[in-house]
Amino acid sequence: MSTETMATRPVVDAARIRAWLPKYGVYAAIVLLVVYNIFFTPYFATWSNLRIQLIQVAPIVIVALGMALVIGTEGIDLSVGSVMALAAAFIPLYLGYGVVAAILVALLAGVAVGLINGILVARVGLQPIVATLALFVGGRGLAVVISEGKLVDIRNADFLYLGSGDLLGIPVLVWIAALMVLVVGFVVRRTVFGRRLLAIGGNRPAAELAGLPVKRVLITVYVVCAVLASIAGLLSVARIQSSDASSVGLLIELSAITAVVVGGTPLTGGKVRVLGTVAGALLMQLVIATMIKHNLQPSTTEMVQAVIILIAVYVARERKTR
Amino acid sequence: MALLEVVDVSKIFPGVRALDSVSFTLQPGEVHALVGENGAGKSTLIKVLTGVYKPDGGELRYQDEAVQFGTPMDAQRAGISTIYQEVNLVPLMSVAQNLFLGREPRNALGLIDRGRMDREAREVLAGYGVTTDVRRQLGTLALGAQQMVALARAVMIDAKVVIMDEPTSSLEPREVQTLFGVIRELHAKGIGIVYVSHRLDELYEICDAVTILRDGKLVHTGKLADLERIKLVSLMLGRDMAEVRREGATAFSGSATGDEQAAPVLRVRELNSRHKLHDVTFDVRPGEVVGLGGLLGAGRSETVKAVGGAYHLDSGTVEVDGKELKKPTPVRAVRAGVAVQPEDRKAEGIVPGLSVRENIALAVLPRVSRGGFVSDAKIDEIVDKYMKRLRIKASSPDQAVGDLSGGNQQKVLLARLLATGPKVLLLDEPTRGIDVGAKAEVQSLIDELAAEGLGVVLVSSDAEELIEGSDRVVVLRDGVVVGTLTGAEVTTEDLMSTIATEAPREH
Amino acid sequence: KSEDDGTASSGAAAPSAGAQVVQSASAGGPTCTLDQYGGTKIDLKTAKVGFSQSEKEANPFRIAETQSIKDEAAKLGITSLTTTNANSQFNKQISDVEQMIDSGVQLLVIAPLNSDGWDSVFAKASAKKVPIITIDRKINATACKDYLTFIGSDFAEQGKRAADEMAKAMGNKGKVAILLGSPGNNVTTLRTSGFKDQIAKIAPDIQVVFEQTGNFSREEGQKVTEQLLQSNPDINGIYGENDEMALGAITALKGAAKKAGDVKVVSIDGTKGAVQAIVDGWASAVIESNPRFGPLAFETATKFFGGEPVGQDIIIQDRQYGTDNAKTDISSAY
Amino acid sequence: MTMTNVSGPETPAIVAEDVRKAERTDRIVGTVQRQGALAVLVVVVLIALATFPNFRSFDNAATILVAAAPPMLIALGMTFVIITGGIDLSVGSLYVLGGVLAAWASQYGVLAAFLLPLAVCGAIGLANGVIIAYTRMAPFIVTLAALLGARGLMRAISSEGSETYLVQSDAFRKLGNGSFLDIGYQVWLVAALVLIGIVVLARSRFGASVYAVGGSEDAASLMGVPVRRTKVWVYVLSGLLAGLAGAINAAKLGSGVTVLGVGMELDAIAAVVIGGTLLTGGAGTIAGTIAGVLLLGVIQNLINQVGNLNSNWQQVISGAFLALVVVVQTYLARLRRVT
Ligand SMILES: Nc1ncnc2c1ncn2[C@@H]1O[C@H](COP(=O)(O)OP(=O)(O)OP(=O)(O)O)[C@@H](O)[C@H]1O
Ligand SMILES: Nc1ncnc2c1ncn2[C@@H]1O[C@H](COP(=O)(O)OP(=O)(O)OP(=O)(O)O)[C@@H](O)[C@H]1O
Ligand SMILES: O[C@@H]1[C@H](O)[C@H](O)CO[C@H]1O
Ligand SMILES: [Mg+2]
Ligand SMILES: [Mg+2]
Repeated sequence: MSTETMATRPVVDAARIRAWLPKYGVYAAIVLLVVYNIFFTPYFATWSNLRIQLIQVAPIVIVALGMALVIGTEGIDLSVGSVMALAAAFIPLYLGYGVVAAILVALLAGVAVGLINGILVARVGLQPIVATLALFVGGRGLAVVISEGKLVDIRNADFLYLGSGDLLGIPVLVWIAALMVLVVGFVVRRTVFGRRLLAIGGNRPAAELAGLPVKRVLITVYVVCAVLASIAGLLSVARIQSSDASSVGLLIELSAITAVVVGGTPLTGGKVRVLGTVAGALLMQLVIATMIKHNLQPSTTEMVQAVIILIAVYVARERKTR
Repeated sequence: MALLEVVDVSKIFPGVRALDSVSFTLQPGEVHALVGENGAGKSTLIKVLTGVYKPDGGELRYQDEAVQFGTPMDAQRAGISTIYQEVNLVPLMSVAQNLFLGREPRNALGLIDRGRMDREAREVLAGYGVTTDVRRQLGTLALGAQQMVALARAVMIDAKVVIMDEPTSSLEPREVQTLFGVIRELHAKGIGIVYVSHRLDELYEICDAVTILRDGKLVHTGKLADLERIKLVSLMLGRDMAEVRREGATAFSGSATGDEQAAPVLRVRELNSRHKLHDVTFDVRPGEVVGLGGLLGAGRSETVKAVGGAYHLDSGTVEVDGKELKKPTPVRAVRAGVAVQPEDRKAEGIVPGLSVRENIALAVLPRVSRGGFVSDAKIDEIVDKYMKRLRIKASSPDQAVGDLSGGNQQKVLLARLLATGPKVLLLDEPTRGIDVGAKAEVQSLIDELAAEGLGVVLVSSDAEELIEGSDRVVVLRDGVVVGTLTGAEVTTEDLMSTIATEAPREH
Repeated sequence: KSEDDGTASSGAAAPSAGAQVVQSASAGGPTCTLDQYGGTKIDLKTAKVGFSQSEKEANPFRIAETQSIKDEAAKLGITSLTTTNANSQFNKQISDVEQMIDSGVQLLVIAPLNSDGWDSVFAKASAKKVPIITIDRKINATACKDYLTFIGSDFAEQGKRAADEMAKAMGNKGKVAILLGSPGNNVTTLRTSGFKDQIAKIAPDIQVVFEQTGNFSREEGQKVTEQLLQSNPDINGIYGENDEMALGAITALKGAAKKAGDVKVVSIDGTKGAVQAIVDGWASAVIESNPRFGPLAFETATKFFGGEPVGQDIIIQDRQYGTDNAKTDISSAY
Repeated sequence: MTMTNVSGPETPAIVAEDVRKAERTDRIVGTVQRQGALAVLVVVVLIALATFPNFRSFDNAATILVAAAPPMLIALGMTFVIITGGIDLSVGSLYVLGGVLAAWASQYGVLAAFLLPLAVCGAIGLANGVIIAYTRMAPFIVTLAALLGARGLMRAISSEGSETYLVQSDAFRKLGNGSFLDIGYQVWLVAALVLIGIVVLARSRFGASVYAVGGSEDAASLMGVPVRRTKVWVYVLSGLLAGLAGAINAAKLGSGVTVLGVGMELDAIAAVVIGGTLLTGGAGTIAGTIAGVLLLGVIQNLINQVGNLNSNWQQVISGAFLALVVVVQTYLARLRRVT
């Protein structure tokens, strides 16, 4: 824990590393992993490999962005996987009315879930984890009921373009995720909404007394998170070229929370690290990819992930003086 | 033989030397006053004595032996019992459980004997005038009663030392008398008592010895009876006695600035809130500083918050500049020109993780933005203006507010309020917990603002500050306005007598 | 054998197209009778029957399986059929089945999620002498004692046939990857060993370079294949232990800009989608695993309650789809 | 401990009339809040008894109880953790790990079949507790890592889940399927542990510490409660109970099934919350948790009774119940604060 005993070595170094690690540790870990792979994993340093990693991580990144915003308000959203399932369930039902209609309905499902979560949190005053647990449990059930549990193949080429098309040589999916990163990054840094969100997470009573529209901001945050999740849901459908409400986004809430936290956003709110979140998601994705490429099995992957999470959160933890 | 002794202890917090080689000795059977201004280091010293903090230097001796308490439990086991400044009990647990936590009576099976525990709790508490159902959640008790539970808990164990950090700050006068009764009994038993309080009368009533801290340093220790009051104050403040006599203890100019003829900028009418406020009514004219006086628990904070739309009212109206504030919420209040500085800066004021800039701009974001996007240029303009005007000391506007000193935090908070361009400013304990220099600055700022035509409501537990700072003082007791001091009546004596007059209880 | 069933499943155009046929080989195996098993004669029509489905019905295999049971029961005039779905939660399947036993079912048809872990169900069922027919996946226990009989495919044989087709498609050499089914059941185990053993035997120049689980799910099949194609761009064949994973793999192949036939895909189940993939040139062969258990299950039960001996292991014949017959036979896919 | 007998001078009572009335309302509302899940459970069961003939059988009740036994143990541990203001996401993984270990160890006898899972899962709980108590890392994250780690460990010892160890000891198997008075042994075991849990939580110093730590960590530590030790112990307890739940389930199933337990932590949390325990810590009861677990079990049972109702409705209805119960509790709690 303490490096005080290393008095003989220049203390500055230890202190500097201590200040540096929490902020940039996750990027350093990515670099390490990439370097390892470049040397030890055949065909790793290829454009097509990068492409696949980005495609696979895109839905998680999108969900994690919303999660980061929610966590920034000192909340948490367990229902994101269920939102993805709901979005997935609606797509085949409404694709007959056109791609736009189907997407709109899927997004509306997100808005609805977000409103319920937001109202339960902001107005009823439930703890976020409890409020969103209800829809975590019930939302997927509803999605499966709506889709009658069936996997439906999607053949609408326009819609599939979202999941498998390219634009300027880069997958549409990745463009969309990148766009979301930019938008969310911009929102957090540059908008009234972003500042308010951070203030609420940093000190809710203070934000209330300062006259901020706390409830409205909170509800909006949950809606944004759910809408991002429904975007991830419909993109997943487009990518897998089929809608399976029972499996899409299963356990993604844990992956998203992991990405956010590994990326240096504290669960205690008041801070959102957008790029860190992307890096957190990417790190976990690279771990999985590395394992699979070396034909290592899930047992190893999971244990390595556990260790990485612990280290990441340990170095980034808020040090209290008490 | 000294009972408890610290020699040259230091304690450093990031940015603050809270204790700077302080020594302190407590004799058996002595009631030892520990005094000093807010932030002088009293609570820190106590926490060092009781194993909450490890000192960064110095030695702790108990009954002539060097000791080191790892945890409060160790200190407690050794016979040092403490009532901390903030009531430190568990609100969700029952009164009896709080009283006995960690030393519950147990039956033959080693299980807690609930019946006996409740019975004993009832008996013990009755001795302190608390006759409530001891199975009730502690949090549902009045603050004073909670403090009595904490006291009973501290005294119940076989203590040799009892430390009390501002035990009377949430007690009613009769509860204070109960407390003094307890202290005298302890004293008679030869138990050493460390007593922290800002109330001089109390100190002179029950203490034998005194130790004065200022800015973490020991400035005086000795018999209390040998120390003149005015000398004590000047030692505490670190100012020349003559100066204290001449100028008063504060930086207020003392000249009234309000225009007697002007229409009130704030009209508060018959605020009612169950158990807390009863028909609270008063006016504030532009340029006037209206003090809210009263003891702790009088309802001053509630009044201030209610005006700011942050406290639930059963009835009553608030008018700003002649317009009624309908269905008040903080959002509407801010919009109407009401700015409230809450009492608890840390919990309700600053957002510690955000920068100075963002904290200052927080309440005016819509004004410094277009279409939801904030404009840095506009923010910089405001931030710059107020950082200069309030002389906020920060390494840069991007420094996190949580890293600033208390005084600067308070100034940032004031900057945020002023940035909203308020018509009325309500300040609840604006100088609590900030150092002397910052305190003076804040006080003269209040004067300046009033001079510029703002209506100011000032709440302060510091009687001198209230008296010297206010043009008029509205005195509250138990949520009722019991009097208003104007003109020449604005004196400490009048304040005290108004607070002390027995008013008929209406609720 | 009944010829006139099969109106059941979604895809069965010709009535007889999809019906299960028992392998003649298994006819000679050990049998079980009502006397041996214990219990009483009952009329199936008025009997309470319970069917426990294991997995969510996202997989056409599961849809066809459940539908076949329901349709056949309706056809036979069985009025009291209870069906449950455990949504892939094993403990839920156990309590689903136990609850059906409590409610007095007289025949249980179970599509088990896991091959082990049925002790408590057996204890309960045997106390009440409720015969259990397990379909599709086998339970590791004693036939005619713990349960009545197993109806299903010869999974090792399926793996072996898949290996034959794979070897043929790959020209007996190259690198192959296996997308494993979900762990813990005999289907996955046998389809893996059957395939590997046969490859080793007939095509030693084919190397199995990669094995990862895709949990019988399309999405996971796709994800794993995407990684596989990056780390092993020279892969020549992908063996999917079910069609869903293979379809996911094909999506991945398309995404990696492979052309149809670049990588040979062989899988097991016989879903419409997979057979269509053969027609489209993306897959080389599909070994059927016929999920239409209804007719055979109830026929077996009828015989059993009628006092006739029934086989302890009723192994069905599975057809096979290849480039030669995919187009014409797609109607018998489900 | 002796008491310094100090009594203050005679002072008038601080308590006024309306406060007495408030006290009574407070107690009633508090009871409803605490026993809400029980009340809902009773209502649901009564309706079910009237509506579904199959629900009425003794066997059905016994089946519900046996099926609820492992989740109950897990929720029991979770209740302790949540009352301290923590959370334990690793229990689902520890449950499946415990089952696999028990089945494997049963070749060395009944004792081994219990001891091995208890030792391993207890150790992982200990690791959780120590990290949480001494580094102040968020319980959510620490136990999330443990969720992954423990599942990885389970896969590692079972050839990625494809190897299922069979229970080798008849005595151990008997524990899983035998019964006393027609009620499964597990139910008796769980009942006994629940009773012990209730007594420990309500009547032991450790229990008092658990409430104190969750109620106010700072106050607890100033009052001399061993905060860290208490935290460590609740996670050890949670790990032990999850491992034990896995073991008794393995005894029942006769094997160390590897495909279990995904999402079980959230079910347990849901049950605890429905049972009236505050996720913020400091308040809650085991009786409530038991009612919460049974309520979820009964809902599942009833959905099956409603003939061929899509089993996915179970999720929908459970989610709705969760929301309903929690919202009502929140309003009651608010009512309480106002009085
Ligand atoms: N945990 C802490 N971290 C950082 N600084 C602290 C901490 N506790 C106290 N301080 C600082 O140490 C100094 C002494 O504080 P302390 O609470 O001991 O003062 P005090 O004399 O008790 O004041 P008061 O009369 O307001 O209670 C102050 O500047 C305070 O801000
Ligand atoms: N957290 C609390 N819990 C219970 N009662 C409280 C609490 N805070 C205040 N009270 C009670 O509310 C009443 C009014 O308190 P309030 O804080 O408004 O007093 P005040 O006049 O503002 O005093 P101060 O100068 O300390 O701010 C008192 O009876 C007090 O005991
Ligand atoms: O045999 C079947 C199928 O191949 C199916 O796709 C999944 O479950 C297995 O049991
Ligand atoms: Mg203090
Ligand atoms: Mg106040």
